[in-house]
Amino acid sequence: MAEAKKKVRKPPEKLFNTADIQASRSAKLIKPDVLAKMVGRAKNPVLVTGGKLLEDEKLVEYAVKLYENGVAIIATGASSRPLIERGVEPQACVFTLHHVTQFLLDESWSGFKGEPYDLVLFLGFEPYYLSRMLSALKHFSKLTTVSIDAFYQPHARFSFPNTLDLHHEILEEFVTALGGGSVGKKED
Amino acid sequence: MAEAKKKVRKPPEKLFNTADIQASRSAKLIKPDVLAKMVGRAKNPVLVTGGKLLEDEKLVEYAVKLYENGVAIIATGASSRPLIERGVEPQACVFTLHHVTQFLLDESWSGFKGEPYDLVLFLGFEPYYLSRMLSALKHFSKLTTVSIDAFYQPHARFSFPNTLDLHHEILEEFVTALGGGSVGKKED
Amino acid sequence: MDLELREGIFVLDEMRNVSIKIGRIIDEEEEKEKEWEPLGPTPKPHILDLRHWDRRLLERYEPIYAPMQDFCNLCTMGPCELSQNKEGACGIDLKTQKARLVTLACLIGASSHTAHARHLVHYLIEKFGHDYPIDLGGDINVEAPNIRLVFGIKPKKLGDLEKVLDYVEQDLVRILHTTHTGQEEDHLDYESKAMHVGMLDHVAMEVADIAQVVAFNYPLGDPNAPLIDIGFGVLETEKPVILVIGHNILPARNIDDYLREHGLEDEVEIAGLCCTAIDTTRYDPKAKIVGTLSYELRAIRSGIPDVVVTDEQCIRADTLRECSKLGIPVIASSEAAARGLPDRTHENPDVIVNDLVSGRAKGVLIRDPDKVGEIAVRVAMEIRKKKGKKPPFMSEEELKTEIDRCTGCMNCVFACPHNLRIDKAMSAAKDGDFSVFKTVEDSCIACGRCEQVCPRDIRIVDVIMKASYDSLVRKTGKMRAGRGPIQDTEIRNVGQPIVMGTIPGIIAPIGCPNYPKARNEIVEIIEEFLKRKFIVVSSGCHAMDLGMYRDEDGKSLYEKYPGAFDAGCLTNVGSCVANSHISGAAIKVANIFAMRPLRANYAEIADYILNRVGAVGLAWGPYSQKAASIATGFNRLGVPAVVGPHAAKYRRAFIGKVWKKEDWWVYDIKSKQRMYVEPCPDALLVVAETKEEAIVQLARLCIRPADTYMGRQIKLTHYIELSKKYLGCLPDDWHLYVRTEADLPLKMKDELLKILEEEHGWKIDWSKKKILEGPIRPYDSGFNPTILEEVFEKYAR
Amino acid sequence: MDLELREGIFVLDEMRNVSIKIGRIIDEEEEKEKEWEPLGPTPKPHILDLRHWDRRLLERYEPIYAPMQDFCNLCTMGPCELSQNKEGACGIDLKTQKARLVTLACLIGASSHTAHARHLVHYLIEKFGHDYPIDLGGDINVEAPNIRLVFGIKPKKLGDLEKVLDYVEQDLVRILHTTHTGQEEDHLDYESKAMHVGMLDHVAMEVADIAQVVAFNYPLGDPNAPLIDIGFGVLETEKPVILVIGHNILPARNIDDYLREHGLEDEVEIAGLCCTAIDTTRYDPKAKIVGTLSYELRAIRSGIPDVVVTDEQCIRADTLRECSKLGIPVIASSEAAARGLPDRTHENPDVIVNDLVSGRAKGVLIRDPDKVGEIAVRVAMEIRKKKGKKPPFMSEEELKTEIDRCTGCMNCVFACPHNLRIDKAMSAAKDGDFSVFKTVEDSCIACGRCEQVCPRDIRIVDVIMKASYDSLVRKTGKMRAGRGPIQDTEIRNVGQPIVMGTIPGIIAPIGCPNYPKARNEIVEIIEEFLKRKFIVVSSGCHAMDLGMYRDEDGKSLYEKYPGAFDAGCLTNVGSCVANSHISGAAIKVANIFAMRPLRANYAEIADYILNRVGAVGLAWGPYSQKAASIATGFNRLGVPAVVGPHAAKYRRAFIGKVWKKEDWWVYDIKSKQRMYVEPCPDALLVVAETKEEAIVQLARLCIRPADTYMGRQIKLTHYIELSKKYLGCLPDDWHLYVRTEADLPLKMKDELLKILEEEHGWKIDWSKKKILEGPIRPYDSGFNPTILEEVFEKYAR
Repeated sequence: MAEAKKKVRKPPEKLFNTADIQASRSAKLIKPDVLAKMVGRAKNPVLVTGGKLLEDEKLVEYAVKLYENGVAIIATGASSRPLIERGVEPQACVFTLHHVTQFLLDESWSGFKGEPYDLVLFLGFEPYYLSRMLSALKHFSKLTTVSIDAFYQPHARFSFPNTLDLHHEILEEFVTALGGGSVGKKED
Repeated sequence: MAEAKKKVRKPPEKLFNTADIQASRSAKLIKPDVLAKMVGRAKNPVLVTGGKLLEDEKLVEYAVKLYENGVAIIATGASSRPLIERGVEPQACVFTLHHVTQFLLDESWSGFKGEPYDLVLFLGFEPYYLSRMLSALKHFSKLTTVSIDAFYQPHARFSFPNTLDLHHEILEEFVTALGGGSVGKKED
Repeated sequence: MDLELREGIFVLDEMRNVSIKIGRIIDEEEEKEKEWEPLGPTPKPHILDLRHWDRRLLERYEPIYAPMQDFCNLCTMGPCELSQNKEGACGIDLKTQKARLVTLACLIGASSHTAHARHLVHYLIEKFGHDYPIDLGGDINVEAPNIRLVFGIKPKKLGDLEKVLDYVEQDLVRILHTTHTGQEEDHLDYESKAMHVGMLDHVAMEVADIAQVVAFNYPLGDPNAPLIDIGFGVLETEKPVILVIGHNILPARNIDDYLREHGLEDEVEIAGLCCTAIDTTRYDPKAKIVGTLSYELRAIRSGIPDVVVTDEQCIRADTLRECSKLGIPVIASSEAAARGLPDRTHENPDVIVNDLVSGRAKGVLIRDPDKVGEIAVRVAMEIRKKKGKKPPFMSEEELKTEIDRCTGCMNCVFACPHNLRIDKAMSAAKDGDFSVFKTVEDSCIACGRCEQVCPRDIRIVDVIMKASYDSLVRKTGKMRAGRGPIQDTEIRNVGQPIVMGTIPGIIAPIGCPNYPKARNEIVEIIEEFLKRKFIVVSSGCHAMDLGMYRDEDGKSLYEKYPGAFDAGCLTNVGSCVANSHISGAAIKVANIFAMRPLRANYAEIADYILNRVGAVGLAWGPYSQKAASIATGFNRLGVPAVVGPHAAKYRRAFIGKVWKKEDWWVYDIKSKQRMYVEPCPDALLVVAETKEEAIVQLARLCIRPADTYMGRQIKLTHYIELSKKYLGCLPDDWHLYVRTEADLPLKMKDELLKILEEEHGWKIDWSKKKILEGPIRPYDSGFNPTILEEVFEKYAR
Repeated sequence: MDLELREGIFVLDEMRNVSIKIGRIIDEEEEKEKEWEPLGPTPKPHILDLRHWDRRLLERYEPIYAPMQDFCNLCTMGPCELSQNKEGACGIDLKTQKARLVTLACLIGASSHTAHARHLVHYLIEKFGHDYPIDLGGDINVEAPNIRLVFGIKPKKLGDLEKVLDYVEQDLVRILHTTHTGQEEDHLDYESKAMHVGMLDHVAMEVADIAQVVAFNYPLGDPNAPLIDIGFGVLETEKPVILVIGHNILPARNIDDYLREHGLEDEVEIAGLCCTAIDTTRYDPKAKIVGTLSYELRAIRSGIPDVVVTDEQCIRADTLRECSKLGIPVIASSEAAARGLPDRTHENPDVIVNDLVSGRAKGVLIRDPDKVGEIAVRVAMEIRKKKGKKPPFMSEEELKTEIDRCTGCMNCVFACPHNLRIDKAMSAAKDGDFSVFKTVEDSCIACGRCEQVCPRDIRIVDVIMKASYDSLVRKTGKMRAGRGPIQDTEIRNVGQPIVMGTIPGIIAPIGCPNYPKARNEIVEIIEEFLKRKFIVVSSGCHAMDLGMYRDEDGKSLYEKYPGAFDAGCLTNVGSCVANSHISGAAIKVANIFAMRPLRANYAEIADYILNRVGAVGLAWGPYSQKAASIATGFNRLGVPAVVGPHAAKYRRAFIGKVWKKEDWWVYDIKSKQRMYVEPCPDALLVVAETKEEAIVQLARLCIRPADTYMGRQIKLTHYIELSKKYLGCLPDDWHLYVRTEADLPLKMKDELLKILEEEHGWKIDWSKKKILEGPIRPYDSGFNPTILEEVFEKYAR
């Protein structure tokens, strides 16, 4: 992997859109191992997946690995097909990220399976679309949101940095780190 | 001075107005000694002074010291009186910061005394007003602008950090550092 | 005796000594009322008159806000940080501020159509007179459903349209007023105002389109309107080429007239971009369409046009700069976009032509559309004569030079609205592999932001275009010319099937061209629904895009599917302003089929549509303020819309919560009860990220509470089939829409009943295959839903 | 025979068989023309009709842009970064984008006044009829200078105002259209449009104000309009208090009427904030004024009001939230700001009163202003009865508790628009020293942003207010009621001295209350000019502020200086919309004194004013979109404005370059030559940072090219004196304004001649004390400048 890093150009440290800005809190950069621990500590973490899974099979793979490590998946309609084909039973398969965000914003919502989510990971979205949804969640909810996408997402609570061509590597690190821990429902 | 620092609360590292933002270049923080060197290297540096000089006599003192070290002064109408009373002969005394900015934006302008300025320092302004003018200069000119005011000015090319109660100290350091060098017109 | 006088001072000759006693002045409304139908409750509604309806919608379809910026800087007390819904110096919070901005965006959009309509009506009245009749032909008796519904009149002549615009303008200004600092403190009140603006927009669009349809003899609701050449390849580059860009036909029409009058129609090409192109082909089917906004920069950069004529809206704000670089003169013709050019309206055309041809003038402003034709044609012909055959826009050597200069800094990637990997394409191209560039071109909207940030000033747009240039300039398609309104007979034919649900829905692809994916995506989506016998009705940029793509047999959708407003047909109503015929069609279903009173009866009709008419808009690439306003107008009328991912940047959408049972209720006029219903449609505006997701959402949003069991069965069948096909699963919520076993898709009945029993705990009588317990409500064929007390009271008496 | 008929269907009784032959229809303009003056070149000008004038101004007064954000996110192709004047996805660059936003801000401002005017005119025509005369009394024959100048009619009755508004609304919508994506690509074209909006704004304001003046019997240009109680201390807190907030008198008037009709005027207090307050006192001098926008939160937090009635504009968007916290019911009365409240317009007042008094309803929306009076009065009285004497808004213990909770985190300092050192004030107060808080209070506009970011939720606004509460609640002043228009006779008296320059200038303090420094600063500035015999004419918030401050003798400026429009007098014309009388006065100088034709002759009049009328606006604390629009309207008319530092956030100003000789030229009608002139006025909109700077800029900007030597001498004297007094020096540019030795201030003549010789190299004949060489141009008493070709050609023939 160290070799792979050498080959790939390091993406610049800037916003996917330099005009996608905010006055307030920007996402903290998070490292895969730290995130893995955070997921491990969460009561009901969930991964929301998006349309890039149709373009990039590796993303499907990583989502499946996360699922196998006990992270529940909300597959937006844009991404459910390949996940289901790999045997994932997503908590939802037809709703859009827009729906999911609207639901997450409602404190009275108890999730698709009767339990509210406390940590929400996002993978595989158009950056500009995800950015808006993370902005909604940042301003109007108290949820902890994490972008594990290839572009840094300023409106998330935590985000991977711009990884671009290194995206698969950082996801690999993440699932590896997660593999050791036990994900899923914890005692209160 | 080390003692003084202990007494005074360190001001937080944020914008004077958290919503005064931009997508592009933010001012680089500059240290007083570095700035002194920069002034020393400049061909025709100038200090523009503002209305806070009427409220804070110390600012007048520092402006005078800069002047005595060879930095020309453009006194905006808001600040000329105390400077003139201290014997400063400003390059201009009646124009507003707004006028001065409009003039600086014009590449064909050769300054109040026949020579264009290459480094422009700003002292003693309402932060929100200075911020707008620095924004104009940032986007529509190639001038090097420096804020030596108490609040960090994001739109300048260089700026002191938020100093607030430590403002006099940093100015002191600046004039001290400058004292050693020779300011004024250099050979090309 | 009817004596109609316009306002003014009248001299009655030879009547000096006659004393005229004026009797009772009959109000015009009163007079017309006799003719058609009684005045409804809300003629010319002002801001708050329909607020009760909006509130009903907004309770259910809660706005979701996705801030673009978390501060406000609209007044000098600011900028104020509003993050986490903080309040600013004026006391406004972030949600309310976002709703205020949405209102402002809708105002800009609606005012565009209104100003366009005003310009047309003013011009046409000057040409054809105040009394020129509004006659859309025998099959279109309900000539102006939006005007009837909102304003409460039946416009008979062009002059009648003026007062409609007076009203629209007055209310737009009233609402613009409300965006001043220190007004609303509740975001729902701004949303209600935005909805009002959207409604007015449809009225203004209708004014604009019926005025031009009747005055310029556009097709009158003709399902067989002619097929038009479309695509970059339609340009005959050996001829002088006039490129018209914008949204207002007047200057283009004058050019077309001039060519015909001078027998030059075969000598000079007139081709258009955006809605001006569409309307020009409605006027003259021989005119050609290059494409949408995303072809503007390409069309100019290609160097093909000999002269560019701009009118208004959606014209790149670097048109003059770009044209000047290539020596292409620009004629600006609109007060809305004078482009900094000198006003030479009243000068001698010879002088102007000379200045433009010689290059002394980069461009001119000609404010009178009737004067544009001669100048544009003469300039095009003379320039062509002078310059001769056009050189290729970029040579292979230039291409190589540009590519070689790339350092891979990736500035372009971060400036690109779609973060396209131009760096990789450059890198591959250096090694002779241009395939990555072809992929990039597929998603490139040619906005040019990449070039703005390139430290080497590489002509990136040109490089991208060059990589696909050969296929680009060969690309041609066919679009059916905008037919204008839907005929009353068509409505009569499909009204019942739509309301019963046996026509599964109306899909309306409308909107702009900034969707990121390949341009054939919209074709794929729409063909799925055409094959499934939905009605498809399109307009504007999407109508163009649908014509751009040919299948293996070389046929575009317009050639494969008939142009009627009927199941499995593809109708193009026309340009942006023709969107009013789509809302009009929904209104006409309620009026003509269901006989609901139309006149000044907005809330009842919208309530009818929401509960019964399975129409859904699709705006796959909406970019403009007009699109925001149009969509909001559809939403107020009870028509949901699925929008592409960029539409998230509109900051606000309307999405209900399917899991909140208490949100989904209606009054049933038949049973005289308030009851819970299935959550359909569950959203009024929702983003889909991929075509797969869009297809499923469209099918889903066609479901309506009033569906008969036959209708529901058909709709559920499509929904479930499409979900399985594109999502690989049964949709999560299908069971919510089941009221009776008769609602279930026939082929899957057993399987689904089993799932209902096992996964959802419903009670099934397996002997009769009947549902005993489970659904939100039982099915009743007389079910007659409304969410309005006033409608309930009116019919439940 | 004149027969005027409105549009409609007419039944002529008993005339069945009479054949009426209608002769030539005389156009209304044609008819009126005979009465007063021929129609000028630009009646009802549309967007581009005055562009040539704007371009002339904009060449000289180059816009300076100070971006607030360097990106655009108005459409979904964005957000686009535009820093360093980059172009966005639509091709727009940063300057053009900023000009577009300025246009949008002006549109919001102008539409506020237009909607306000429309509401008033509609209401008044319903009450008083279409034919109710516009009669402003014998001394005001030029009743509507803005309408005459722009629209080209002489309005005679209320009905005439409707068509003026039709025109204004139509053009506002046209211009709003131009802010759509993809229109102008030249920032100057947007600036021209913004100027058009500003001009329309003055027309709309004039409509609004003359309508209410004539219908409600406000003072008719009365210099001795009554003195009004103003200030926090005017409230008699033992009585029930109704607080009215906003800009539209209608509901407040109804309250006032109700009180009078029921003999309750001495039982119940009606007091207002913002322009509603001003207009209420024009209607009833016994009404009281609490203050400006910056007193809104304080007035509510004080707990004094028993009921709050809001209408529209500049009302805090947390009014309902704030009132509800204290149990104060709110009655919203405007469609522009429904505040999320239930519409109860048509309910039984008894039920509404009961709900509000009991607290069951936090507030109600009553859309009919005529229904507000009863409810507001009854609620106030019953609440008062129920609650008894009001408790102090904050006890000493509460104050201490709040202060003690402060951790000095400084969040508030960075949230405060003026970065006030609340942390230091808190810290001092902990030690019992409240003096820092008093300083803070002096600059606090009570916007409440500090509280939004306080991690401890400290009631910071209350703490600040408490520290000065005793003086605040005792603070009273006197303001002269808004007198409306300037009389023609007054214009006749001062016209010559103004144009000659012997009255050194007209200073017009207008605008909003968010200037950061102590509220008496505006008084200091203005008194300087009153003492120097300038004419001072004020309106709106500044007119209020000028009355708030009393000198040692307890007198306000209004008590010390007469209310005429004359040298050394202080006139208050009224509320925001009365600003039209200030532009009107400038227009009337050109028309009444100089006999320049007025009708539809905008450019010539503006050119006249720019070159001759030394009027300057002062907006020390402009915050709103209305202020942006008003100022831009003044600018187009040739009237410069000095604005406070916050106005830099308007993003754009107009500042000429004194050092660019080639920018400063005129045509001289007398000598028939184009010639260079002194650069005056050198700016149309410029920010001053301190009161000292403002004073000097105001004096400076009063200089005009056409000044006689007497006038110039007087103006230069003031300029130089004020510069010496406040800046400690001769101004840098004084010599530019010297054309002849006769221009020089008498007392300083020798000294100045010497400087001219020594420092500027002028040649002086010391024997005659004459200037031989040096000035930009020689002085000529017949000098007759214009910057318009058409005016030059008209008069130089």
